[in-house]
Amino acid sequence: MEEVKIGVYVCWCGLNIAGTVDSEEVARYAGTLPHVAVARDYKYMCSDPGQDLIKNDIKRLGINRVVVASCSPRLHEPTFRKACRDAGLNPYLYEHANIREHCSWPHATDKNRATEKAKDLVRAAVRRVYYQEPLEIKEVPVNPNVLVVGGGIAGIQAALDIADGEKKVYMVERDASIGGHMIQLDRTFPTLDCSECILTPKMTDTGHHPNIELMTNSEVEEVSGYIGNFNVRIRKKPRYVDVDKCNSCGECAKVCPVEVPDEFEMGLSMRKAAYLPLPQAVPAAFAIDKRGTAPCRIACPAGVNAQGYIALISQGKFKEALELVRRAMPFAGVLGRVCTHPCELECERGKFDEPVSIRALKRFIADYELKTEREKVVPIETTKDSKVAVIGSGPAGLACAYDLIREGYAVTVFESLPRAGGLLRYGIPEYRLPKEVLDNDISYIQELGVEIKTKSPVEDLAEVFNQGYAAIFIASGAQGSQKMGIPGEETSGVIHALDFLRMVNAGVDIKLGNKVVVVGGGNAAIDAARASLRLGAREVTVVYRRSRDEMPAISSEVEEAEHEGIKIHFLATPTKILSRDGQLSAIECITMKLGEPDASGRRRPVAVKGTEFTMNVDNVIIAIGQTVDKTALPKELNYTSWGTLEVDPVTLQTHIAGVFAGGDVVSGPADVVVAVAAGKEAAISIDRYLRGVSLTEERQVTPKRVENVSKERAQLKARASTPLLKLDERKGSFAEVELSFDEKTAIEEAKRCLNCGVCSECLECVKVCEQGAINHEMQDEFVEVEVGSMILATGYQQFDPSVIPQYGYKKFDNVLTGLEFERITCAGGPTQGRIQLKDGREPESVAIVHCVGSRDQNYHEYCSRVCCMYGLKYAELIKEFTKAEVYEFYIDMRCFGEAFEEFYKRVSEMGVNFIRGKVANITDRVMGEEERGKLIVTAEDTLLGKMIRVPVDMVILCAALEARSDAADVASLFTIGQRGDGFFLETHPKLAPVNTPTDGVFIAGCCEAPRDVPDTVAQASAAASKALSLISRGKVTTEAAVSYVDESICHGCGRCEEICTFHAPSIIRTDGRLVSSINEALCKGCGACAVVCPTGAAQIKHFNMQEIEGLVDGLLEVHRG
Amino acid sequence: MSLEDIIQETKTYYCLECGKCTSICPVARYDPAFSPRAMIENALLGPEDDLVFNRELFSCLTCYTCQQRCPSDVDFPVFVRKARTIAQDNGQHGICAHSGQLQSLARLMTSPDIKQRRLEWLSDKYRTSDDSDVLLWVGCAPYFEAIFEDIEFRALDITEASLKILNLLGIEPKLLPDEKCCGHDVVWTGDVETFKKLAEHNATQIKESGVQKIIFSCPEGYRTLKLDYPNYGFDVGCELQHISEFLADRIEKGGVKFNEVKKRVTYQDPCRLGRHLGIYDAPRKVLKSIPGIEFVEMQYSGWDAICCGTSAWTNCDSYSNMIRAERLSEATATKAETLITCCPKCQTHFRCAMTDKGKEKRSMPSIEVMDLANLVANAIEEGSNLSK
Amino acid sequence: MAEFEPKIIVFACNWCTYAAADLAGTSRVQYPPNAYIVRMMCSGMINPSYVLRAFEDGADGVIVSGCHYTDCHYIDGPVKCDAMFAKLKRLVHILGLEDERLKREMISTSEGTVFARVVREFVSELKRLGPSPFSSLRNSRKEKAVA
Amino acid sequence: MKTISPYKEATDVILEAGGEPLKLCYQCGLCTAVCPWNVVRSFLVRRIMHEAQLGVTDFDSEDVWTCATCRACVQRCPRGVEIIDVVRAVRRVVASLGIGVVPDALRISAKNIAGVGNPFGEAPEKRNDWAKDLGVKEFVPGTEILYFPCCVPSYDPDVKTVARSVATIFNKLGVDYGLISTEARCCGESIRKAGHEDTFQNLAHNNINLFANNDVKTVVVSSPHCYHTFRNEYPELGGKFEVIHITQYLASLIDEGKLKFSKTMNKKVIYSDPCYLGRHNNVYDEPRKILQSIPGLELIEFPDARENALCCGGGGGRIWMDTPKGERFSDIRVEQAVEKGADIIALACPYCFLNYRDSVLSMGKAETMQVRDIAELVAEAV
Repeated sequence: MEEVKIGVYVCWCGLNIAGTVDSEEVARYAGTLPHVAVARDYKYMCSDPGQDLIKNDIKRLGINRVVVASCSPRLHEPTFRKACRDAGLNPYLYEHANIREHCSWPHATDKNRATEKAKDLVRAAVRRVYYQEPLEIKEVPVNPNVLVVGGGIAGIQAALDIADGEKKVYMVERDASIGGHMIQLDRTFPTLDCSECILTPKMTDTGHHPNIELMTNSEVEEVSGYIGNFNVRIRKKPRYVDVDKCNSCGECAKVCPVEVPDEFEMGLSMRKAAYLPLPQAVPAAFAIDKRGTAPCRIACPAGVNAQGYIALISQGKFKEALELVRRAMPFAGVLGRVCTHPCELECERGKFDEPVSIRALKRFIADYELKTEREKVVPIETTKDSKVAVIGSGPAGLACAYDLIREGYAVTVFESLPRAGGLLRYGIPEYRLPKEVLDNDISYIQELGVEIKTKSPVEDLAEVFNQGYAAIFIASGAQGSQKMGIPGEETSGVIHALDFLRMVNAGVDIKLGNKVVVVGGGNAAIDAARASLRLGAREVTVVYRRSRDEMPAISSEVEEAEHEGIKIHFLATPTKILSRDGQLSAIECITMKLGEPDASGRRRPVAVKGTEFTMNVDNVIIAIGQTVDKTALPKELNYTSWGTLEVDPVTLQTHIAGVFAGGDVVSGPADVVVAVAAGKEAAISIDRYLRGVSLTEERQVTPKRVENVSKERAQLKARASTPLLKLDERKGSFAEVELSFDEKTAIEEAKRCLNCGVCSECLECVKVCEQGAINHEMQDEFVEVEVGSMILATGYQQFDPSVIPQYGYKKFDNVLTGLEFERITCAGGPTQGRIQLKDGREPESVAIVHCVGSRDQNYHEYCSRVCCMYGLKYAELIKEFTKAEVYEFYIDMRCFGEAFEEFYKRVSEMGVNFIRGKVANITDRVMGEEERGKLIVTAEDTLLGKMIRVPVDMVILCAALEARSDAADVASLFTIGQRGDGFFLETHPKLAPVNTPTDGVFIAGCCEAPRDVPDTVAQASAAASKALSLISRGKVTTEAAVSYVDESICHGCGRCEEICTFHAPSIIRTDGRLVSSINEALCKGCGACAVVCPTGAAQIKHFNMQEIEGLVDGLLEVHRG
Repeated sequence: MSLEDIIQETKTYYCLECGKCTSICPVARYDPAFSPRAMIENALLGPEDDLVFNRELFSCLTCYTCQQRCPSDVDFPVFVRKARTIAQDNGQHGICAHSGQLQSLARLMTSPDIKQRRLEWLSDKYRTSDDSDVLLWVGCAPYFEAIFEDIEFRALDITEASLKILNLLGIEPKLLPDEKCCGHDVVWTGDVETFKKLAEHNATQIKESGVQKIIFSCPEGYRTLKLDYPNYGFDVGCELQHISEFLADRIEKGGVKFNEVKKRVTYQDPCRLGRHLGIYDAPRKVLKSIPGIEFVEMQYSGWDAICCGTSAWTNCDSYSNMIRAERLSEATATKAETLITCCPKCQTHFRCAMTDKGKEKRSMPSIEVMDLANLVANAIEEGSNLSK
Repeated sequence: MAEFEPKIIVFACNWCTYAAADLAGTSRVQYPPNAYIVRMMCSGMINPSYVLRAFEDGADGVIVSGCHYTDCHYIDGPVKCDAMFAKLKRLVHILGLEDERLKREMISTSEGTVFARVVREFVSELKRLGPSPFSSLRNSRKEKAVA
Repeated sequence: MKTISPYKEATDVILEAGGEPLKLCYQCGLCTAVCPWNVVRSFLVRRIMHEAQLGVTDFDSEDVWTCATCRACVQRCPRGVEIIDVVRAVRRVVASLGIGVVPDALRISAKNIAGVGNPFGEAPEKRNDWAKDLGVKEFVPGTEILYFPCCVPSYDPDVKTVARSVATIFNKLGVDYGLISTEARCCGESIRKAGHEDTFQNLAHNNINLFANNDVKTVVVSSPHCYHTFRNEYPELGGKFEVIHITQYLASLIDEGKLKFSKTMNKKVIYSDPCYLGRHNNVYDEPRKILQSIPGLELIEFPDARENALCCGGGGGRIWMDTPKGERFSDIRVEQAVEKGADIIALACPYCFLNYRDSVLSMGKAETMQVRDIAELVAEAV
């Protein structure tokens, strides 16, 4: 290594240094230090002659290390480094001693010690420079594309500036339209020009600019890379409207049945789920607001879109509603009556007051059709050439047939009994499910083209295939009855529920005795009991072995049964059936108690010894369950241990290809809706099977359940209950007990729906959209873009004043936030610009409260900067358009901008009252007459030194601008910092206001701090020019003082990788050894890695251990070999 | 001292250039650039700088494997150690692991004016006595404790365990409040100046304390006081014993009772205890006398044992990590649950290696590492025979 | 004999504390010249060994200072510094150094006066404490000094 | 034209007490506006702060003694000014440097406290007489809990019931507790706020030593004022023991299921948050929890409750000074309670107890409106 020759240059800085520090003496001393070849002092080292001293010495004396002792390196280090470079010396062989800011100035009072300290500093610098090494300055190319995040005024301005500079811009906006907060504003202070008028043109430019690729409904997912070379992954959320096709005619919104608060109008008015984000929306296209699938719809086994048809009912569109039900399944009338409605259990409204009567509403639209005569259905012509056979015409079979025929298959249903419907017809008594209703649902299916062959049992599947059917669905139900296996079960007078109900429904005339005991707790038991009553039995008792909670029957049914006088004997089970001379006489039961829960989760009943008791009876009806009747089924099939058909749980295919089975025959006795679901599942399998595609692949599509449904606007309203047939009219008659809603009730009830998913997917909009622009199937889409720089303009959010309870926001109608008032004064707003109270009156007095959430350490310590001015603006407008008195409650008036003070003056001239004092309370607790009906604002008028109570009609809270709640996520996504208040941190508050620690990422607008429009625009342009200058430079030099790893010492422990915030180090394998390697482009040179490195392999260039320890030794005048 | 003197002192000139040293050297096995033989050749043929400015000078583990194999009994480790002194005088400090903190600590301790707070961990759980004639050497444990928390290593556990053992065996030892670093690491990195100061301080302290016997839980301290202090003319003038030797004796005498410990363990011979001082049997004897302990040897054990891969807080590069990896996989190969050692350093290095961070999947085997003292302290039964 | 003048090393991050010291200077706030500032890029860059080195070299007190948590130029340097400092503090405690001699500060760009105050107070505190227990080391080194 | 106060050192003391935050006051007047006094008469807190900032405090003004230290202002101050500390400092100056006048009523109580360790001038050795017939043991090292009733329940015949109720409950539940010997003195919280710092220091040290010597680990107190000073002020003086307010303790017993209620009282009860339990120490839920778990009791709330609760007027030494009729906060509260249709005003502070009791009496509401400490209600219901 060449001999080290250090040149030391001590500056006087006029008298700034020399006035205190004896620069000559320092220079002289420096000359005595080891390796110092030359030491000079000079009046102004930073002047050209000063710099020339250095250059010449480098050239002539071969100086190869330079120390300058002058002002702070933060000021002139770059200057002298450049000097070195100009003279051909590597700028990193330079050390700076700060003898002005750190010595002459703060120690002006002690010249001697100041001089001594200066010597120490110089000595240290000399020691350090000795160890310095030349560093190579690297350059990387810059990708000319720019990403702008946020479509508010800041983003728009920045994007346009760059795009006009002929550079490509990707703009990512989270909402459906750009415009941000500014487009919500009515007018902008102090000139009062309307912000729509000035912003809209910019928005349209942005939308149409050839160099701007606008991505609305989009969010940045992932950022990688470094300055000049970023890779950005963007998620485009579906708009469900094709922006290019939509001509914003608005038909979709007209027919849309769902109303939600309009965010753009600050919730002061409502909008539809299909909506135009704002009148001047860019892109000028409607959007559909989907927040996920409603829980009711997810809960429905048959996947009926409950929210959808309820929404339509609420609009009086009953036919359309029924259509929507039938998109899922054909049994509106049936399930509208007998469904166990799992949807209602999940209904979000239930968490607020009571669930919506979903089932009854479905029934209503079905009945409505019956009432109003449905016109004949046009049969579906078969488009597929394979035929399908369905065995059994119960809910499962018909549901399957229904789906298949709509797929274009020819379907034949084989039914062994004389009429179609299975259990629906033969299991459920008329008073619950009138035959006409069932017939209507079935005839609908038949009219579509499904052929139903009754009285045609199927013994042999091969036979069916031979008839040319390509696939078979077996849904023959569970016809057999479960035996109790107790003595006397065969006695005459004992009958099984299914047989009993079959006879009842077939109209067979049955004679029952007076006393009937029904055994069991399911729907069949209740049906049998209530039927017996109608057949004349006097005393009907249901015996159930568990308690009411475990009872499987529909609870409303149970209640009705009891209501009709049926007794239910819980926790008892028959032990034997007694008969006198062959005639059934009594039944002996034993009391049970509940033990441990069994497999089904229900607590298993156990008999209590010696608690037998007997009841005299004439008939016993046993309803303890149904079984699959194998004798009625084709031979070829396999069975489970439960005696049900064995099928693949997902595809429902039996062990025979092309033969599927579902419904009770597979599941054992279950709800109708479950059977329907099975039928639909089978239809999917059969279709896949016949098309020859995999039965399983991506079959389960689980819809995303909507999260946190807002109940803010819901009013308590009890659930409408269906009218019931009078008790005395029920005796001996099978007339239907539950009756239908009238139209008014139905609509009212439907209006209770919270529209959880917002868009209900009723698809009315699709019908009316002539452009065919709407597509409800749209999915998330991901795009990757490469950019060289990024501008964050993510804006702010308004502070929520309701966290200050004393101000009564959300409690009092007429306490408004600034943005709300903006909408009120806006001609296009909910009140067409008329300043009015909630009740429509014009306010007689208005209070404007400053610093709400600002300048208050309990909320935000900072000043929000715009409130004083917009407060004045409101006063202006109120004065201009109303006769109201206006009171401005302020702490300090801050009117610093151009024409601000003049505006203040103008408003004062209008006779606005200014009260200096922070408002304590806003209350409706009045004292005395003049306060009645007003809101009272209390504060101290600090100038009068008096407490005052000001009664007003309206209060406007100048709420703080605060960092967006997700600012932290954004910050970490782009690895930039945040201030304590959450706003993004700039590199330097004065000299680098739009830069961030991550080079190539710039910030503009209110995401950096609260500011008004002009400042925002200025800052946006600043950010744009930063990006442009980066682009026009075309390349960037990366930080040279970065960390490096001495591979020969490193053992790849990965501690550096773990601690680095910028992901610069990574562990790699080179010739079999694990070592860390630094991506210099990512490294910021913060040095954290070197601190945690156990081996000393990781070091920071220009800050390595030798240099620093040398410096320390030097400062303390310690010498080491 | 010049290189010439060193050559004389360590009989380097007897070197036959046979290369046994290099072939057996654990470092050389991985690091192609490292060769004891070559170094000696350099030293003999000069120039001096080739040796002194050779970074590899600080890669030697001074594990004594080579010396044992050397047909002409060249004391390479001592040769290296002295050569390092010359290097130091020439401003070559080698690569200090942990950014030289530990060397720094040693130097700081040489200040006569400090009042250490090295015994704050001592709780009334333990019995000590100032007029005891047995001294328990605490060593650098308190400092390691502070430095190595992030690798979950509590060096003081070992000290406390040793103290517990002594107590249970009826000894209330003395602990020196102003004991200082024994100087092992500085002397082996060639900083003799610092070493002398420390040695002098400790020697006087010990003399003044008037103890008859010092018990070590740290082989390095043991070695340093036993061999290096006298070499540099500091005599501590009393019996020195490693805790394992002490235990072995007591077990010999009988009466030490152990509870059963169901464990399959293997044992790492620390270089200092093993090759430096030839103590191989004592620890094994202790292990075997604990009921339930199933003792298995590693492939290389006793005088063949492989070093834990680094020493005296110098070079800890990837080769040194490979040595550790190799040793640990030997240990795991024995199917032992626990790797027993009786040197805090071995434990530090093994644990460090096993807590390596980073995304890349590492091939570092993992096994519980435990000091003999801890194992014994847990096993030894209250009220074991207290009779001498 | 002259009054004891403690020597102080301040490890200061470039962006906040160093700048604060500059500010103190430019606004001519006076403080005793006992403190020497070592400019680090980030308080997270300060290696414990530097501090130990300073004490070896006979510093009577050391201040480790950087940005407040929220305005770190490297986002989370102060947090890393805290971790290092906690460890270091334990170490020097065992060594027998008076806790007062090692300080952790957070001084931001705008807090020039704070910087001056901290130094002033530290100097008087150290005068009270007298020379560091390690100062003798320094002298021994100075003797060894080779110019 | 006001001249800067001649008492430089005095005003410095105040600035010092206010510390940095006082300098931060930007005169927004929120303190005045939230101050309960301004419901009944004008009291410009903001001005006192400003005077303190400028060192022009008017030591003769009666305003020096007005503040009831209810903390409503501190709680909402946008600049975090510790207003109470400033007021305390002003009073300290008057009391110690003898500038201005200390109100007579206060001077007497102060004398008593300094002399015999209680504001009533009662004999110290009578301190535990309230418990005579209850078989309460004296606290000895090892006893789990020290019950410290506060001077008022200890001496005031009408308020004794509060302490006695606690004893009854503890006896019923077999709590291991005791009373400290009669060397105990007033906790000193209020007299300190009234500016008598030295007195406070003496009391505190006396109690701290007494507790320490008896190896006291846990103290249960009836007064939020004792609670406050024990918890937040004694530690600095070396008093290290756990402090629990009786409502917290009872609430925890309810949680553990140890405290159960047999008796139902079908009454509407309204709870008044004591400033020193609520705003000063953020205890709001435990008292309510207790009341809600007493069968039959229906808990209703004042229009201003919890953080916004209206002070009874007894804090900061006000309890010893007389407040003219028409300016008594407790009167307003009683009115509100009546409007709300409450039968009982439930309290958790002896000072509140005194004030509310006087209010109902002077307002002739004693028949219709009960004033009860929560402990009393509990004792009655167990």
